[in-house]
Amino acid sequence: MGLTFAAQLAERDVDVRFEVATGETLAVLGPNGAGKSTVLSLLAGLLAPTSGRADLEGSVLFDVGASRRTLTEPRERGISLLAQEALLFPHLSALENVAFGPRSRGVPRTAARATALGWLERVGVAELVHRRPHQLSGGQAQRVALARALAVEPSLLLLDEPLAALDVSITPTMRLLLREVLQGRTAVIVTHDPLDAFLLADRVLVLEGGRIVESGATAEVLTRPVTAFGARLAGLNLVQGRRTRTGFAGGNGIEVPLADRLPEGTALVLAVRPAAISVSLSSHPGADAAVVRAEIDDVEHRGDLVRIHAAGLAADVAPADAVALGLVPGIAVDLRIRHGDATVYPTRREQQDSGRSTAGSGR
Amino acid sequence: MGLTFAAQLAERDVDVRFEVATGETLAVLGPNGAGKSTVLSLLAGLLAPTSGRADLEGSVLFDVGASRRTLTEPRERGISLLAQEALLFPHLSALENVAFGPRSRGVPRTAARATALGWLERVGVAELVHRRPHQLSGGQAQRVALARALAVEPSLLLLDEPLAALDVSITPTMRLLLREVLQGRTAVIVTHDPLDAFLLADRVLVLEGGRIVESGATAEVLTRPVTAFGARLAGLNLVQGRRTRTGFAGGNGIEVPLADRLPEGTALVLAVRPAAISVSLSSHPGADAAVVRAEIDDVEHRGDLVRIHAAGLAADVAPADAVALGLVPGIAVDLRIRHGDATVYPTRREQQDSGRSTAGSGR
Amino acid sequence: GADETAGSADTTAHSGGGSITVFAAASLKEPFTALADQFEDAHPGTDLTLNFAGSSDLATQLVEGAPADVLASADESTMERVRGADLLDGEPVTFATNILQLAVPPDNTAGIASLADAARPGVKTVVCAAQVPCGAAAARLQEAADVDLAPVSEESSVTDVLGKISSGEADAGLVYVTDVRAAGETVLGIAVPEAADVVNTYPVAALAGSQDPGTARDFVDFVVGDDGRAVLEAAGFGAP
Amino acid sequence: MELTPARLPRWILVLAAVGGLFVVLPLVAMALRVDWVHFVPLVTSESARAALLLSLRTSISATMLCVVFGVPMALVLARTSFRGQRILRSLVLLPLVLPPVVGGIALLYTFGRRGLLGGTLEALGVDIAFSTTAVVLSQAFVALPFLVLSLEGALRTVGTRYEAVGATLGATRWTVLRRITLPLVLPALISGAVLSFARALGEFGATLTFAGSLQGTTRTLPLEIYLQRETDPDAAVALSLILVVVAIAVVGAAHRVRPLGSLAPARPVAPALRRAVDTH
Amino acid sequence: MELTPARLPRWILVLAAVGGLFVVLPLVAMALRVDWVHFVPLVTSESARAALLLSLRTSISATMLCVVFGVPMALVLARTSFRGQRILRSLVLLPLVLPPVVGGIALLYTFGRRGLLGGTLEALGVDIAFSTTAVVLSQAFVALPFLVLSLEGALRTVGTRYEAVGATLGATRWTVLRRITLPLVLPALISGAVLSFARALGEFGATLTFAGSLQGTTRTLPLEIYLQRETDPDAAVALSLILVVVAIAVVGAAHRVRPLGSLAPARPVAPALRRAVDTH
Ligand SMILES: Nc1ncnc2c1ncn2[C@@H]1O[C@H](COP(=O)(O)OP(=O)(O)OP(=O)(O)O)[C@@H](O)[C@H]1O
Ligand SMILES: Nc1ncnc2c1ncn2[C@@H]1O[C@H](COP(=O)(O)OP(=O)(O)OP(=O)(O)O)[C@@H](O)[C@H]1O
Ligand SMILES: [Mg+2]
Ligand SMILES: [Mg+2]
Repeated sequence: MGLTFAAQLAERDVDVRFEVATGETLAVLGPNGAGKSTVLSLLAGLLAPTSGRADLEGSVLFDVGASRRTLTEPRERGISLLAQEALLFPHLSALENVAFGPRSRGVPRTAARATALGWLERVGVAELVHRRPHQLSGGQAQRVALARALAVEPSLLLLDEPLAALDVSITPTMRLLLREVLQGRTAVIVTHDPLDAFLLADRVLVLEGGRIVESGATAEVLTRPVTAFGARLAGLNLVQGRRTRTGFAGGNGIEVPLADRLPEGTALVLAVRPAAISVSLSSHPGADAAVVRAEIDDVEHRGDLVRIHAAGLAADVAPADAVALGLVPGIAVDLRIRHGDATVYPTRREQQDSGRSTAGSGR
Repeated sequence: MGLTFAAQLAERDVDVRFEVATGETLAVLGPNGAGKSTVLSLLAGLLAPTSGRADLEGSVLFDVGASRRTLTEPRERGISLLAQEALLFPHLSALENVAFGPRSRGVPRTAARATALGWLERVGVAELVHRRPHQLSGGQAQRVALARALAVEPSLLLLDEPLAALDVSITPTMRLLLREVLQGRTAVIVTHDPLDAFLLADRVLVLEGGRIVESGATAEVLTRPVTAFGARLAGLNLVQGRRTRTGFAGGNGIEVPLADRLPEGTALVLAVRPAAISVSLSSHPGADAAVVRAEIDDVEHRGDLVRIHAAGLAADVAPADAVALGLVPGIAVDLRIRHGDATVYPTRREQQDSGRSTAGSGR
Repeated sequence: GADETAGSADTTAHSGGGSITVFAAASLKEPFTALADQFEDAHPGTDLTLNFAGSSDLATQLVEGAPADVLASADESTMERVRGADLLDGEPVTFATNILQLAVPPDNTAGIASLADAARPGVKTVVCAAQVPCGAAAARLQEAADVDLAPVSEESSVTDVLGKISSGEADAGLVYVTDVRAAGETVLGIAVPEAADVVNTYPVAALAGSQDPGTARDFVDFVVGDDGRAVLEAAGFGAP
Repeated sequence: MELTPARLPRWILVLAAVGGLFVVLPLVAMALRVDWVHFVPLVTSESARAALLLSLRTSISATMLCVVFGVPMALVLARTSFRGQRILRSLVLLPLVLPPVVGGIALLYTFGRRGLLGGTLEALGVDIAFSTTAVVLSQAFVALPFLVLSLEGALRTVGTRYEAVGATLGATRWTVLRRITLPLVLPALISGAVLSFARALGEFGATLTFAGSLQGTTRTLPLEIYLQRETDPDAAVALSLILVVVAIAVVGAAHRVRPLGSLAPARPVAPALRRAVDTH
Repeated sequence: MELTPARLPRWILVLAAVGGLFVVLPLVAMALRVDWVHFVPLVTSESARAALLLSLRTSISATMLCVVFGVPMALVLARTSFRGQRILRSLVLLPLVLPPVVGGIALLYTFGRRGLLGGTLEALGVDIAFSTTAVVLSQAFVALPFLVLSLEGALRTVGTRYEAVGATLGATRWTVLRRITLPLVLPALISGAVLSFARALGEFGATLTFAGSLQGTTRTLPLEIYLQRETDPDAAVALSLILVVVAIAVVGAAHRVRPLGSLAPARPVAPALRRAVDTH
């Protein structure tokens, strides 16, 4: 049961297939234009696929093929969508916006308003109940929209960047709220923030160009990414390479001995945290570390640390060290990675090909 | 010269006054509904203040008072605004949207288009030039809007959450682009991301409820915040307290000896990073550390670390330690802060009162 | 239909006061309103409803089944159309005549004194279009007087001709005597001698579909009779 | 306070002023010609009063008919697509282009005793022609396009995004229509209804042909004006002023309705509501 | 493919069908009465052809006048605020409510020889009465409200946000108007112009009163129809069908214009443009 989804949308070049178990939360990540919002629209019934089929808890959401064309109406899908644009009804107050869902599902007016007020309080804008959408700031509108999506208690909850536009003082609270709400609820959430994925999702799906490029349990994908995008998400350096006779040989010259039994030539990736790379003007490779020599491409000052970009790697050094070493773009440095800090693993091709993950088991 | 701004807007309860030197970038931060976008709208000429005056490089933007009412028209202000909503012209292609500014300022059609194409390439959507706004994804639209705002080369650049809705794979590139663009340009940028402030801004202004509550050089505000919001921004724990005879006494019981000569009773704050607080089931206060005993309010799993909330403080511990100690909400623990890790400083009342910072000197 | 007439014939016997609808040409509004009042006074309990419109409108309405008892038309061709549709109860009777007159604005700036003056180049003359009765009459008058008017406009009704003249827009126009009289001081009438040969006749008839044929015939008689003659003469209509 | 973002070029104002004069001057010229001494007795005469009352009654009924049938028509034109929709939209415009007299003839051909539906209606015992019903039908016939077209345009402009949101929140088609679509286009609906009312109020040719001109039953104010003009053009103009005044009053009242109440101040949450939440 | 988000309740469709029939049936009834044997000679008669040509010429001129003056008027009503604006908006509606004949009288009182502007015009050597110009003026007078009102509504719906963005990008008032405001309301402008054209094409009463009726100069098709009706109502109905066909053709053509070109496929960047960038 749960959700099974497989759909193609030719005009946006999207072809995605996945499953979500009942009670599970799936995070969908990916670059702009990857097709994340498109997938949610297909689920919610705002777009019709070129072909494909989706079922939620045993009932068909859509089933479109050469000879058949079943499209359940949005309101009968039991799905609530927080779209990327807030799209609050301009003629209704914040309270009426949030009460709209419950009232549409038959809750009497007073009870629906009470529910709405409760949700507005939970997202922290209870004092704005009687404002119209055009009198709200961007973040306030986003919160009201979130409350509206949550107030309907659907079988499947779809959230498109629910925490975008929110300020730092409220996002932790909102994350906690979402975690509570998502408890035991089937949900798909789109986000650009890996922390959201970490805190809210059981599984992660990475889209790129309308196709799934990575998927799996959140911790797995975010600690052992196999794509550049996944690595960016996880804040890791990723080096593509191959199994040689002695171990791993990366594209940028890094070599790390390995003890596994993988056949020579297997495609591997090496992941390492920027803080685990030490930068020096020159160093001697020891038995326990790999060293790459490269020119610095860029130096980024990030408040309490300095990030050095070289050889496709990012390394974090203390500001004092950066000044002491005179790290500026153009000079050659040694980047040193202790073998113990590097994680090497296969690129899991089989998973990318199927684009299909095993159903999770609820949180 | 540069920008001086002082305005009240009664209906939104906003009263703000600040200055930006020529070539300087000011970051405006603050909770949702604080009045950040309102300030930008006042500057751009989309809103008229109840009273106040602003000058840019010696020419009046507005001057509204009991007896006078000067409001320069938006197009004559030499200000370009990236608003919080992309608001791309729906009837023009991405290219024409970006070329609109240059063409309005008299650049011939072909040259304007070339400029526009250049900017679209820089924000990474060159392949979408002929799409209409409704055919763009949320992040793609945001990038086109950014290109449109940058293409006009104004005397003052206003950016309202320029990096919102962008994916992790592009934000670093966009930050670099903005850093380049802001080089030597007078700019005000609104953001919810302290990293943007760190990387892009010379000075920071924190708004709350339509008033300035903190302001100063970026590093100063983000390493020595005096408000809860500032501390959230900086990722620091902030403890409000007072100077006692022996040192600092915090509201939650923390005591730290001080060597300064501040008078007893002075309002002080103590800042400490979550990673610098160690958590144990019980510990003995040493001479070099302060200990607070408290029940755990919440435990957050954040991938490679676990964040413990107790006594109004957040402490980060390794997942293995959290499991070993059995850290769950409700149990009592000792939070230990080494004196050396804590920074104690006055709350800088004088600055909050004036709400006025000294002009910076360009980067 | 015909059998309807038969069926309603015996209702006449005991109709002391019925109610009938009279369809009359718009130009008959004044005299017929007065006539209706007099008829109602003379036949207590009788109720008369008047429907005024252009003669051809009335014909169309009747042919399409409008319920009416009497038709008073401003020209014979209209009456013929109704008769052709087999809607008349008996023969139409002429109850009035009318002749054309030259109408000019009160100040007569163009100095018009005769039909020939109206044909001078530079004089703005308006007449009715040949399709409407007054236009047909005007054409015949021009023939009779051997004058060839070059009108700036061929209007669709007398009222439109009159409007052009009273507003001073046109210098002269051909309208009926009765219209000049009804217009009062807003236009000046100039008699055209040849007009006496071009007489327009107004027929009236009871209608076959009448619910109250007795009263309908009574009213026709009333219009044709002395009372009717007096009222119509006062309005400027000639005797048949 | 929001600014008028870009004021208009000056020559736009000049053109607008010329256009305004073109409409206003004839009205002024009319008012100047009115013989005010005879004005009051004229407009309070029994026939004038009867005609005005009839006009108001029928125009209001016609406007209601236009709303009842025009709103669904606009919805169908704007929200569905089917073969022949383009032609249907053109057809709806036609009462506008037909000279009203011809419109009246067409109505007679349809609803008259010898018309297309005449037999059916007679069998049902309904006799429409030359009754007040006929007046309402003529007015509705000529006024319907105004409502349909202005509403359809607004429906297209508003788009379907909010309706889609409503549907994902579980609203039925009817709820979406009632609580989202119609409120969003309410300003256009009102102005469409005002247009229809104005057109119905001024309707003359179709009424004369289809309904006749019987005092108190079918002789509306425009017909009364037409008849007056036969004998006394100045009186007709004076009567027209009444129409003008009525129209101004109705239009003014309609624009006073602020459908979105967008500027209403924020009210505090009602106490009853607070309690409902607390006991939740 | 985007879905129709919430299809319409069934009874809405029923009401729409009834409304549609109400408009279409009279047209069908008309078509049924046409004597097709005599149709062709009738509609190709010289007078009919002259009337049709004159109608097209004058209606197009009147529509152009409406656009030239109506667009500025709509802009002023929608984008500025001044004392008396409410009343002005009502006044613009009035040509709609005035029976056309009275409108013609009002025009006579204004532009006629003895009218308000008569002296001025005579001094300028302009003689409007009984000329084709008078026909165009009458048509523009009755058609102007359609353009102004439908455009004003669209301008208000579109709002000023995009104009504000344009202004901050440095566009002058005129650029904002030309490149943002007008393109955004182009669909409404086109449908307003179509409405005006249709109204001008069907205009009858004001023309008759103000301009007169002379073949080739002032006798437009509606006037020709009216005259035909005096002798042969069925011929008048047949002529009306021509009006109907012309109107359908114009409306159909106008709706074919896809102003936003929204469904145009994305084209690759023109090579010339690419080069311009490369040498930058
Ligand atoms: N209405 C549309 N017509 C055609 N193409 C569209 C339309 N909307 C989006 N697209 C395209 O489809 C692709 C997927 O868009 P989608 O909105 O799903 O991206 P996304 O992953 O949500 O991106 P973002 O992170 O920017 O929100 C993009 O390349 C986009 O340009
Ligand atoms: N049109 C309006 N009318 C009245 N009040 C408004 C309007 N727009 C915004 N406000 C209110 O003014 C205050 C400031 O809004 P503003 O948009 O400047 O906030 P902001 O700091 O940009 O917030 P965010 O981070 O959510 O974008 C808020 O309390 C908001 O509710
Ligand atoms: Mg998206
Ligand atoms: Mg904002």
